[in-house]
Amino acid sequence: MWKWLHPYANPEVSYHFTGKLIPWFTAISVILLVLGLGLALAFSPADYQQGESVRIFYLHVPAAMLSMGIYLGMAIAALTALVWQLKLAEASIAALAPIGATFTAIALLTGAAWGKPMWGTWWIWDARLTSELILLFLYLGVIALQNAFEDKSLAGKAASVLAIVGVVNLPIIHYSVEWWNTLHQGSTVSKLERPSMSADMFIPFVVCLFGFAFLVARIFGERFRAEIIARNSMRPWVKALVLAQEKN
Amino acid sequence: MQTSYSSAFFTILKRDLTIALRHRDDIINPLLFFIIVVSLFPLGIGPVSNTLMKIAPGVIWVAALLATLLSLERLFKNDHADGSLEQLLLSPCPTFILVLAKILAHWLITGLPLIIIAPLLGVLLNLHQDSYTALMLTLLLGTPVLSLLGAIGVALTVGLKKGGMLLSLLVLPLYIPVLIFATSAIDAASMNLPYNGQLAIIAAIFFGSLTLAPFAVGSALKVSTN
Amino acid sequence: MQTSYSSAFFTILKRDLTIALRHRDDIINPLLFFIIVVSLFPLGIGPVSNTLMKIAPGVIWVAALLATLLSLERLFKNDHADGSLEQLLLSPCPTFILVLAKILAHWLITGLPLIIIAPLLGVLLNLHQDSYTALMLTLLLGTPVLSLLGAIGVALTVGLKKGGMLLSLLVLPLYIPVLIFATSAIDAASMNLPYNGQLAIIAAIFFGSLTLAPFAVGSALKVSTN
Amino acid sequence: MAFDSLSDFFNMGGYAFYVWLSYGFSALVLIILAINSHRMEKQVFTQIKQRLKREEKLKQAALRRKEGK
Amino acid sequence: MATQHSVLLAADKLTCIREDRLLFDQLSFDVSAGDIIQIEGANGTGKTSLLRILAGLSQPYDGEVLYKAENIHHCQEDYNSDLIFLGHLPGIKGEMTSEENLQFYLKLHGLDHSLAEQTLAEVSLFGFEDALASHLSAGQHRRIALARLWQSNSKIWILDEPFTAIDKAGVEKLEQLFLRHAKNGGAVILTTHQDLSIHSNDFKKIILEHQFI
Amino acid sequence: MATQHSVLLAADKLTCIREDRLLFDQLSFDVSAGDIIQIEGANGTGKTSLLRILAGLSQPYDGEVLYKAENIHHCQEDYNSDLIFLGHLPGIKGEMTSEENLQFYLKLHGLDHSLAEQTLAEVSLFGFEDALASHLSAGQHRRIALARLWQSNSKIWILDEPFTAIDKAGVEKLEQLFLRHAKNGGAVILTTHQDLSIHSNDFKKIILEHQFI
Ligand code: HEM
Ligand SMILES: Nc1ncnc2c1ncn2[C@@H]1O[C@H](COP(=O)(O)OP(=O)(O)OP(=O)(O)O)[C@@H](O)[C@H]1O
Ligand SMILES: Nc1ncnc2c1ncn2[C@@H]1O[C@H](COP(=O)(O)OP(=O)(O)OP(=O)(O)O)[C@@H](O)[C@H]1O
Ligand SMILES: [Mg+2]
Ligand SMILES: [Mg+2]
Repeated sequence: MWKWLHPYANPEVSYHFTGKLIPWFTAISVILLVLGLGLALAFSPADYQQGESVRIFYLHVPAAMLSMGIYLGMAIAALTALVWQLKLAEASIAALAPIGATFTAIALLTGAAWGKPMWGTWWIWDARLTSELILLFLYLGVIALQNAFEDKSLAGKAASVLAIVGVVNLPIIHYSVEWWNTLHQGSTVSKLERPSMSADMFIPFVVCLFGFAFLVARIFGERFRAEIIARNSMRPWVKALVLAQEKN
Repeated sequence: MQTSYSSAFFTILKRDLTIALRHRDDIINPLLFFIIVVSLFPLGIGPVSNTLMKIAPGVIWVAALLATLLSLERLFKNDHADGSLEQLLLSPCPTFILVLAKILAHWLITGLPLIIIAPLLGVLLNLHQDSYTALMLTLLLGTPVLSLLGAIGVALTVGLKKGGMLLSLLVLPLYIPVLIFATSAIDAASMNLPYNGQLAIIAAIFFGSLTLAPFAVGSALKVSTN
Repeated sequence: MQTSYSSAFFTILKRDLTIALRHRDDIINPLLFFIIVVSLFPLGIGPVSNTLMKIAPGVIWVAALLATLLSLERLFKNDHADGSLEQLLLSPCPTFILVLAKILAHWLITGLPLIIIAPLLGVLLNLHQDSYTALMLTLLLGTPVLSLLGAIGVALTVGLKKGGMLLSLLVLPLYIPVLIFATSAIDAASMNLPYNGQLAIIAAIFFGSLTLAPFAVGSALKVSTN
Repeated sequence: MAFDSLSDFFNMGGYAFYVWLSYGFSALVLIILAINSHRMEKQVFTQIKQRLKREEKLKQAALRRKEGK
Repeated sequence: MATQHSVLLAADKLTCIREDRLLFDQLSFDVSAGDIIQIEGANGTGKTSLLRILAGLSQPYDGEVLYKAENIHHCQEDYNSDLIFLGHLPGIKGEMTSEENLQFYLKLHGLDHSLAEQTLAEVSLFGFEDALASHLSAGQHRRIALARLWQSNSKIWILDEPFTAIDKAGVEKLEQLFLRHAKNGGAVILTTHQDLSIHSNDFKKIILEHQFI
Repeated sequence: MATQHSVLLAADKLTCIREDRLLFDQLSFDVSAGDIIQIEGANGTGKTSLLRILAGLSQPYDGEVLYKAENIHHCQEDYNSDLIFLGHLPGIKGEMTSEENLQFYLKLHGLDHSLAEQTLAEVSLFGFEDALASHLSAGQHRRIALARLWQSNSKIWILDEPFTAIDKAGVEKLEQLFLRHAKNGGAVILTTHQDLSIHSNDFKKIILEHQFI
């Protein structure tokens, strides 16, 4: 497996490879998001209990799931960075953290905006809401730590340690609705059995989820490329790139 | 080799305790800070004993958390500034043993006195009569966790010229679960409900961090002295 | 001579602001700390919004106090450690001018952002609707006092190799009057009572410390570098 | 189509504020993030350019120093 | 003996006691314009303590320091504007660039800070103007502090081991600067454990020894 | 060239980049038993960086350091027990006495700590055993750290400017110690800006220079 992975662990190859993928990700995410959000806003039915406010669902749940998924990805990258000393993994942590923080913020705000009409309050200190807030703090911690180090490689290693330590928060977020009785709704979409939800809500949801996922991939691609460049600025191929760009 | 490891462990433990005991302030100050923070609340909130009783477990635990936080810097900062940390990392003994010794010393200096003084503050804040045992048990299991997790934060930030702020940002989110379970245990006790569940979770967190934190601290220190 | 004094003042102000702004963290971190501490309380106390409303002024002010306290070290500690403090004392300009510039910089970096973010935390804690003006006014007059009095504490402890603990012990008692009058003003506002009296007292404390603290700090620094 | 008219659509069954707040905020932060990410690479490039210039300056200085000696 | 007028600084019966140990007792000497004075002595004989007393940073146990025949603590502003003291710690902020650091000190002393870049070149920091001081090596770090000497119009320089971590070329340049300063009517008081390479007629020594009573 | 067996430490194509500046590139050299090696170079050429890489405290950008033909990060415990590294910072606790400080390091390395008092006398700290380290002068402070060298059974000594703040008598004593250590099969790698007074046959130099690409 190492042999197969090796060429992709080369910064120059990854830089160009990612560059080739970006337009595809952009196209797919635009198509899916236009379709999904269109369906969500205009065509999906209103909920019999929640009325039209249910349209926040199509933002809230994908954002919440991605906020956790991105953290998981970051933690895995962190593990590879520490165990195999893979410099590219360090770069991907730096690229992922701000994206994850953004989606966490979206999940929090859309949740709050949904909570006001449904529960009558913007915010309560229950387990799921609080643990999601902790997730935001963890992201901010990773970003702050990353910025605090001058040396990019050291920054990456330090951030890795923190990212791995923080991963215990993920099961707490996910199972909080089962472990504590809270105001927050239990699992509906993420159950493995047939989703307990009608198809005309489920389909727009899935389309939105994938749309946002590809958007994440695209933004990640751009940030990842910039991080690679910043970490390899001594390499001749980067200098060549810089000079080539200067001519244009 | 085994004996030399344990001798290294005790050498470091003894050194850290000596340094702390030499100025007795190092032990008294976190305590006084704890007491002052707790007594700020009746001042800020007003002495209505009913409100106080409700917030007592929360205030005591938040104060314990902040007191630990402020004392964390001592764990590695001075050692880093005078070069001892480098020397410790270059000692023939595995880093996690040294780290464990330092964390134990830190807990003995800051955590233990907190536990001893806590009932007194409970009285100050009108803590519910049935909650004292729960308060003591949660502190006994919880304060070592604060030292262990805190050590990771200090180890990560020790090389940086930032104040304690970044440290708080990194460490406080990790402390929140302990805070939640501890206060909920104390609340349950005040209502005469069982609180074994919460205690078990805190114990699990304790053993988890006891086994993992020393390694995390070790690798963080290597990054910080680079 | 007059112009060179003011130029020295602004030189130092600019230097301190530059250092803080260079890592934006120095400004963001106290803020985050403030937010985190405030959000620890609902976690520890439980989300009953009525209790929260009662303790909101106290919690916000205690958090502001602690955030200032933690940021105080930056005021002189680093300057002492790298020898700049000696150089400042040896500059041809009277010490109290330099000290005043450093304190102003400290307030701009830590106090001002606190004031700006406070209303948001008020919302999180269900602060009573009529209390917001009082909260802002007390913070506006009170936070400079925290910086001024805090500076005396740091100046006294800067030469000692202690953590922030001794500092808290010296400084917190000095902060208590501000805390009491500020929270009582906010409480009064929430009951639609006048709170001019409390504000006037805080203002008096402010002017008192503005005129006296720089000299106290100056002589404390001379002792500390001896 | 779940709505009868455009104004119904904007009204969102009385939940307009909450729904449009959510969508508006999300769009805003995502656009900021996207722009920021897009600019990042350019920023890194300019930094590297600046550094190369400084190195050039250093090299010249060293040459001059050698000639001076 | 120099004429009364050219005596810049006078130590008058200074006694220093640290940790119940007598370091020096009733030490008196004059520093005149044009003097270079090396304080010599083994480790722990009180060189740093003496320099800090001369600079007004520490109080002697007994005796006083006179600047133009006035106690330095009574004319502190005048004295400070005629003094540069560089101690064991260089007083350089790691968060600022070399140039900003130097400019800060020049401004604080009311000097022309536009010359900072040029002055840094004097101490071989050309090209490092924009580097954060914390990214410099031990010697480069100290050079920023020393750069002030090139721009100063203060007469009295008190330097505690100025050659620490400085390479040979740097040491030589500094010694030339001291000679020039002395010739222009300044005075230099320094400690160092290395031998000065300037001619022994050009400087005086004050020797401190361990005291046993 | 020494025989394969006596090579204690080998630098293999070390490259160091700090702040995007290349300090040294593909640097290789061997350190054999009996060597005294002085790393020489102007301020900021990377001496400290090199020593820290050799000691395993920093990671090189490229290349590796081999101890008895094995990467030092793979045999860290063995390597550490055969190494003494003294950096710019002495690692001495101001809150403990000289004797306690020395004893601590001896114990940590599994050595006989009852000899501490006697060893302090070697570095002219006789009578200061019970003085808190923070009450000592700059040079005395560093001497406590250096005292470890007299008791060590480690072969490899890596010393970054060991003579800083040390008076002349002290420097001479240290140089004699280095010679003795080398004769007994040890190796010393050091940096200093002062000239060594030992015979030039007895030590090698590695010269670092500013690199421009
Ligand atoms: C600030 C407030 C809120 C926060 C921080 C929040 C957070 C979260 C998080 C983190 C998830 C993902 C859980 C997982 O995948 O394991 C989630 C899912 C969900 N949330 Fe919220 N939420 C909030 C408010 C609300 C409100 C008010 C509602 C509806 C009334 C709601 C309905 C849902 C639903 C239906 C799911 C999908 C559950 C599933 O099937 O897994 N949330 N929320
Ligand atoms: N912490 C750091 N971060 C970034 N760059 C650094 C750092 N420390 C040193 N450097 C850079 O590395 C170069 C070499 O530094 P190093 O400390 O190794 O030099 P040195 O040869 O020991 O010099 P000196 O004789 O002054 O001690 C310096 O020019 C500096 O620019
Ligand atoms: N902070 C202190 N507190 C108490 N005693 C001190 C302190 N600093 C120094 N001393 C004592 O004063 C004596 C002289 O110290 P000083 O620093 O003046 O020596 P020095 O001549 O500068 O030595 P070095 O060459 O090592 O720098 C020392 O022997 C020490 O015992
Ligand atoms: Mg000295
Ligand atoms: Mg060096």
